[in-house]
Amino acid sequence: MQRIGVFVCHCGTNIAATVDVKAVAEALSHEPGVVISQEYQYMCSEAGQNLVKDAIKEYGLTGVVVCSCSPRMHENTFRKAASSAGLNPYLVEIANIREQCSWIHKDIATATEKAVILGKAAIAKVHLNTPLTAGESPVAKRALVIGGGIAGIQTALDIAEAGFEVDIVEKEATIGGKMAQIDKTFPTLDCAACILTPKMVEASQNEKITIHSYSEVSAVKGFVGNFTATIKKKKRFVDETKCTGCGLCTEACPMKKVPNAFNLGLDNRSAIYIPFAQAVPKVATIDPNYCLKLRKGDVNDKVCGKCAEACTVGAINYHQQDEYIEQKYGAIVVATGFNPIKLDKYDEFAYNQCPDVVTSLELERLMNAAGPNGGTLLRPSDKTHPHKIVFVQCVGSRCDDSKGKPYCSKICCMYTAKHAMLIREKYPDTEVYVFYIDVRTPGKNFDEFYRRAVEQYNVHYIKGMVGKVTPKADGTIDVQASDLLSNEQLHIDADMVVLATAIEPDKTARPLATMLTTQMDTNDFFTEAHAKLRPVESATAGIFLSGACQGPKDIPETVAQASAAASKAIGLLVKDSITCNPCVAHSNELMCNGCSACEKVCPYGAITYQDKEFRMPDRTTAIRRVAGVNPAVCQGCGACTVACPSGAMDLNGFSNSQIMAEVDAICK
Amino acid sequence: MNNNLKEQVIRSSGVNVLKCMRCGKCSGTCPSYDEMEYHPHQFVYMVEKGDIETLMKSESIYKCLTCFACVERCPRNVEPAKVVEAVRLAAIRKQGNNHLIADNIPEMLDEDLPQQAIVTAFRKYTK
Amino acid sequence: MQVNENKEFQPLIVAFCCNWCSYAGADLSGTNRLNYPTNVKIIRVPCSCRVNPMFILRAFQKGADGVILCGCHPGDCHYTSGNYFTRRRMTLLFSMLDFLGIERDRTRVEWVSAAEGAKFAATMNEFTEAVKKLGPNRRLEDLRCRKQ
Amino acid sequence: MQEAIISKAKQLLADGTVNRVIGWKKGEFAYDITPAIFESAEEIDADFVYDDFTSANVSKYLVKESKKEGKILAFLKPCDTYSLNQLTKEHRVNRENIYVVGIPSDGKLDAEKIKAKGITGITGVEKDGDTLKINTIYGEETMPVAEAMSNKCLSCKSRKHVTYDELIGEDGEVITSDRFDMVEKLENMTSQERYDFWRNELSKCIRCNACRNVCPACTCENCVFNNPDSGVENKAAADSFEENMFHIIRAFHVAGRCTDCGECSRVCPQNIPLHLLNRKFIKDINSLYGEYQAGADTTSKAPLNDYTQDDCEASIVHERGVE
Repeated sequence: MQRIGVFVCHCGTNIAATVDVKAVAEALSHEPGVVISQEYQYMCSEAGQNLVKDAIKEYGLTGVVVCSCSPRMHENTFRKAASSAGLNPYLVEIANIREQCSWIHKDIATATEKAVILGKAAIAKVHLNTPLTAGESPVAKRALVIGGGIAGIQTALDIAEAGFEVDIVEKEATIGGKMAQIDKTFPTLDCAACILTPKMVEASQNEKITIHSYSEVSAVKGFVGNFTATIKKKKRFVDETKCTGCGLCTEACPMKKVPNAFNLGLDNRSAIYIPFAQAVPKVATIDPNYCLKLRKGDVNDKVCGKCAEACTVGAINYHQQDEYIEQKYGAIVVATGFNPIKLDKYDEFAYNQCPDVVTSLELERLMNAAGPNGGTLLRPSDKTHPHKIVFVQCVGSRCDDSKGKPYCSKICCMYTAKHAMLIREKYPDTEVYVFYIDVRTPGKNFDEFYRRAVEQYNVHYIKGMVGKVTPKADGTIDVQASDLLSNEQLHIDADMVVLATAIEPDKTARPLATMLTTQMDTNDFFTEAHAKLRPVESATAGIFLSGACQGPKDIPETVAQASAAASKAIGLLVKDSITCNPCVAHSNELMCNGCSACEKVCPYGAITYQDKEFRMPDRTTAIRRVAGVNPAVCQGCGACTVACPSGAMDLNGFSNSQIMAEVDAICK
Repeated sequence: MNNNLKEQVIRSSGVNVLKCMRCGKCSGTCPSYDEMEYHPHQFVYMVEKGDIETLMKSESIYKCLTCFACVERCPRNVEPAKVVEAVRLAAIRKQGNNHLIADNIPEMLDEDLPQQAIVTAFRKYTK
Repeated sequence: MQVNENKEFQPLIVAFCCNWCSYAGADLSGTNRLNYPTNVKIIRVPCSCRVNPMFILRAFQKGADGVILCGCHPGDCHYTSGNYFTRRRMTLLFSMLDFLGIERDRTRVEWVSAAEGAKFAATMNEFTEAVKKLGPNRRLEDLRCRKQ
Repeated sequence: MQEAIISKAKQLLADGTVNRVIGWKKGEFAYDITPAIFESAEEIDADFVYDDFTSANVSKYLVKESKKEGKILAFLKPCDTYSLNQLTKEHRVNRENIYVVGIPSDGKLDAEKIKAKGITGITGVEKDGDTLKINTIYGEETMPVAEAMSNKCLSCKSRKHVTYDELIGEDGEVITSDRFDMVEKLENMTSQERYDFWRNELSKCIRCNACRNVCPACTCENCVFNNPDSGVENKAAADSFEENMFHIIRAFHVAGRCTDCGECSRVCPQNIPLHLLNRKFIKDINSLYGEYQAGADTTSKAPLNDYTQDDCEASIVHERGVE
C-alpha cells in the first residue's frame, strides 16, 4: 500500500494570495494513499525541507508530492531532500501551482479548484512512480580527433595539454589541411606556414598525441565514454617507423609527371612523394596509380625499384597492406573541414577551358614561395606576369539553383581583399578589379582591412556580377560584367581571373555522420546540439564538432571552436564515469516485435537488436529479435515509445500508465 | 505603382522577383545590354517596385533577344527573361491587337524550334 | 460535465507541454503574470514526441473538450528531431479525427519556445475560446466517464 | 491455374526445396475457402483448392510458420506479396525460410454479393468472359462477373508481384485504381455528415476482432488491446466510444505500414468499410509526404518514422475546405 505525503507551499504570498493552500492540503488529504498532507510558508527553505524529510521518516512515505513552484525550479531540491531521508529521489513529484496556477489566475475559488486538480494529477502519477537509479558508465581516457587540419591539431593539442591521450586520424599523407596550402592570413597578413608548421611539429612531438596520417576511420561503435573506433591505415608502401624523410627516394623516382595535389595540380611531383617540405609526419608515400612498379600489378616484377635502391634505411615496402587498428575512446571530435566546390557546372566562367582562370585556393599556391612558381605570381598558361586581374565573388555561394550552395561561404570577402592587397603591394603595376554582390566583413579589424584594400591599395571594387568570361586568341580574357552603380555593362581585358569558389564540407563527412549517428543539415554540415547554447557539441553525447565541418569559418573562428570542442571533450574525459539520466526508455522483450520502428526514430542510436531465445506459450522455444536500449546513450525523449506499435517501449519517469493516470486525474 | 499590372506580370511570368539578391549577373551576361534602356536586373527590381508602366513604355522590351542567358546563369533562379516577356505581353495586350494569325503557324513550325521562341517572335515582329 | 443554462460552459482543456520549450514557456507566462483561463491543465512530458495518440484519445474519452499539444519550434527540439515526428503523427491523427467527424478545433499543435510566455498565454486564451464555441465534446466521449 | 499450382507444390515438396506448403482448402461451403498447411502430396491431392473464391492472404501465417524448421512454400497473389514484403521489412518473417511462388489473380468473388442476388446453395462457379455461371443445388444461374467481384479486387492497385522466388504465369503491372474515391467523397461531406456516416457504420461493430486478427500488419506479439497495462485494454463494445477508440488506434498503429490489402473489410461480419480508415491515412501520407506504398520494397523508411524539415504543420487539417 502506498503511503504518500503531500506538501503544499505558500511561497510567501506568491501562492497563498490566490490559492487557498489550506483548502488544497485538506482536499488532497482525502486522496487514496495520502497519509499526510501539510502546508508551509516556504517548502524550499531548510525548515520546509526538514518537514518533508521528517515526514518521510515518521510516516515511512513511499511517495512525495510537493505542490509548489515549477519543477524546473525546485524539483532537484526536493529530490535531494528525499534522497537524504532515504527515499528514492524519483519518487518525488511536483505539482506546479505557482507559475501555472496562482500567478496566472485571479479568482481564488477557481484557482484553488485548479490547484487541487493539479495536486491530484501529481498524486495519481506518484502512485505509479518506481524507484530509479542513475546508472554509471566508465569513461575511456582517450580522445579521437578526426581530421588533421588546424581545427584537429588545435583540439588535439589542447586535449593533450590537459593530460589525455589523443589520436589524430588524417586521410592525407600529412596533417596541416587547408591552412598548409594558404599563403598569407588575414587580417594581419602573416604567413600561414610560419604559424601553422610550429603547431604541426608540436603535435608530432607531444607524447600524448598519436598521428595516424594517410588513414581513415572505418567504423565506430559504442556510446559516450565508451566508443570503439576502427582506424584503417592505408598502405603507403613505406615503413613509417624507418623513413627519415630525407627525400632521396623522391629524387631517384623516374616518374616525375604526377600532378602535385598539394599544389592543386599546378605543377608536378614524383610518384613517391612527401607532400611539402614541412610535412608531418615527414614520411614518403608512394602513389600506386603512378608508380611504375605498382602500376604493373606484379610487385615481384623487376620493373624500376629505384626508390628502394635509393633508400638508405630500407623503408620502402612494396608489399605493404592496409592495417586496421581498433582503439577505445571516451570522446570523439569531428574536424573534417571543407573543400572548394567543383566548378564543372559553371561554363560561363571558363574555368575548365582556360588555365588562367583559377580558384582562390589555386591563387594561394601560385603566390606561395613554396608554390609552383617559387612565389612569383605568373599566369599558369604562359608564365608571364599578369597586369590585370579580375576577382569574381560568390561563385557558387548564395545560389538557389542546382549548381551552387545556398549559403554564404563567409571567408571569400576577406581572402579576396587579402589577395587584392598582396598583389597590389607586390606588383603595383597590376590593376585589380573585384566584382562583388555584397562585401561582408563582420569581424575584428575586418572592415578596416577591406577599406585599406580600397583606400590604400586602390583596388577597384565594382558592385555587380560577372556574367561571362571568354578566353581570347591573344591570350587575354574578356570579362563581361555589369556595374550596377554606374548602370553600365563592362568588358575588361584581363590577364587572369580568380574565382572566389564556394566551400562545401568534405565528402567524407556524410558517411562519417552515419557512423557516428550524428545529424547533418541538407548541406552536409554537422548540426550542433543547440544553435546558440551548445555550438560545439553534436546532439549525440560524446561527439564534438570542430572547425568548418560545422559551417564555413575562418582561421580564428576555427581555432576558437577547436579549443572549445577540446574543453568540452576534456570535461568529459576528466570524469571516471558518467552518471546516466535514469529517465530512459526500456523495452519489454516479451512484447517486442523486433520491427525496428523504434530504432528508426531514435536520434541517438541507443537502440540495438539481438536474437534471443524465448519460451512460447505452447511450450516450444523460439528465437525472437528484440530491441534493447542502452541507458548510457538514451536521452529519454520518448520518440520510440510512440513509434512502437505493441507498446513494448516505455519511458522511465514518464511511462504510458503514469501519463494516462495524470490524464484521468485531470479529466475526472 | 500599379498593383494590378504587377500582379499580372508576376502571374504570367511565374517569377518570384523577391528571390533576386541584386547581384546583377543577368545584366553582366546580357548580349543586348547596350541596346536596352532598362537592363535585366532593373526589370526584376522595377517589377518588384510595381513600376511596370515605365517598362511598358520603354523600347527595352523589344530589345531583349529572349536568349535566356540570364535565366541560365541567374544564381537565384529568378529568370529575368520571363519577366521581360511578361512585361512585353502586358504591353501587347494593352494595345488590344492580336498578332497571332493562326493560318501562318503551320509554315513556321519546325521540330527543333522552341515553342516559346515562335510565340515570342510573333509578339515582337508581326505588326 | 453538465451544461448549466445559467452558467457559461467551461470546457476542460488538457495541454501536453514538452519540458524544454513549452513547459518553460508556460512557466514564463506565469512569471510575467500573463493570464489564461483555469480551464487549461498542463501535463509535462519530456518531448512532444512522447505524446501517444492514445493519451489524446484517453483525454477525450474521460471528458476533455479540447486537447492541445505544445513543443519546441521545428529545428529547435532539445532532442533534435522529436517534434518532427510529432508533427507527422499529429497531422495524421487530427486528419483522421476530422475524417471521423470530430470537430477540428478541439485539437491543436502549437510550437512555443521557452521565451514565448506571451505566445503561450495568447494561444491558451484563443484555444479555450475556440473550444468554448464548440460546446461540450459529445462526439468522442465515453458516456460511462461522464460526471454524475 | 489450380492444376499448375498443385503440380508446382508437389514438385517443390518432392525435390526437397520445401517441407511444407501453405495454401487453401475448402471450408463448410464451396465459397468459404480457408488457408491450410499441407505436408505431403497426398494431402495436397485431397484438399488443395485455388479458385475464384480463394481470397485469403496467407502472408500473416508466415510470421509463425517461417520460424519453424525447414522451408515453407507460399503461393502469393500480387496484393499478398506487398504484405509479405512489409513483414520482411519489419523482421516479422524469416524470408529465407519461405519459398514464394507468385500466382496471378484476376480478381476474386464475394459470395455475399452473389447471395444478395437471391442465388443460394452455391456449389461452384465458372467465369465465361464477363458472365459468371453459378452452379447451385437448384440449378445453374448467371450474373455479370463485375457484380460478383469482391470490393477489394474492384479497386485493385497492383497486379505486380513485389517479391517472389518463382512465378506462375506472367507478372503484371502497378495499375491506377479508383481506391481513394470513397475517401474523397467522405472528405467532401460536412463534419456532421461524416460523423453520422461513421456513427452508423462503427456502431455496428461487435468487437469480434476479426479485422485485427486477419490484418497482416497486426502481428504484435501482444496487442495493446489485450494488454491490461496499456490503458486501452477492452474486450467488448460497451459504449460508442469503444468502437471509435478501437478503430482509430488500430488504424493509427498500421498507418504507414498498411499495404491496403483490404482484408479487414473482407472479413468484417458487420460489413463495416474499415479499409476506408486505412485508405484515409494512405491518401494523407501520399499527398502530404509523397507517394508511399507500404510493402513495395523492404528498405524505405516508413512515413511515420521519417520526417523532413519542411513538412506541413498539423494546422493543415484545420485549413482544409469542408468543415
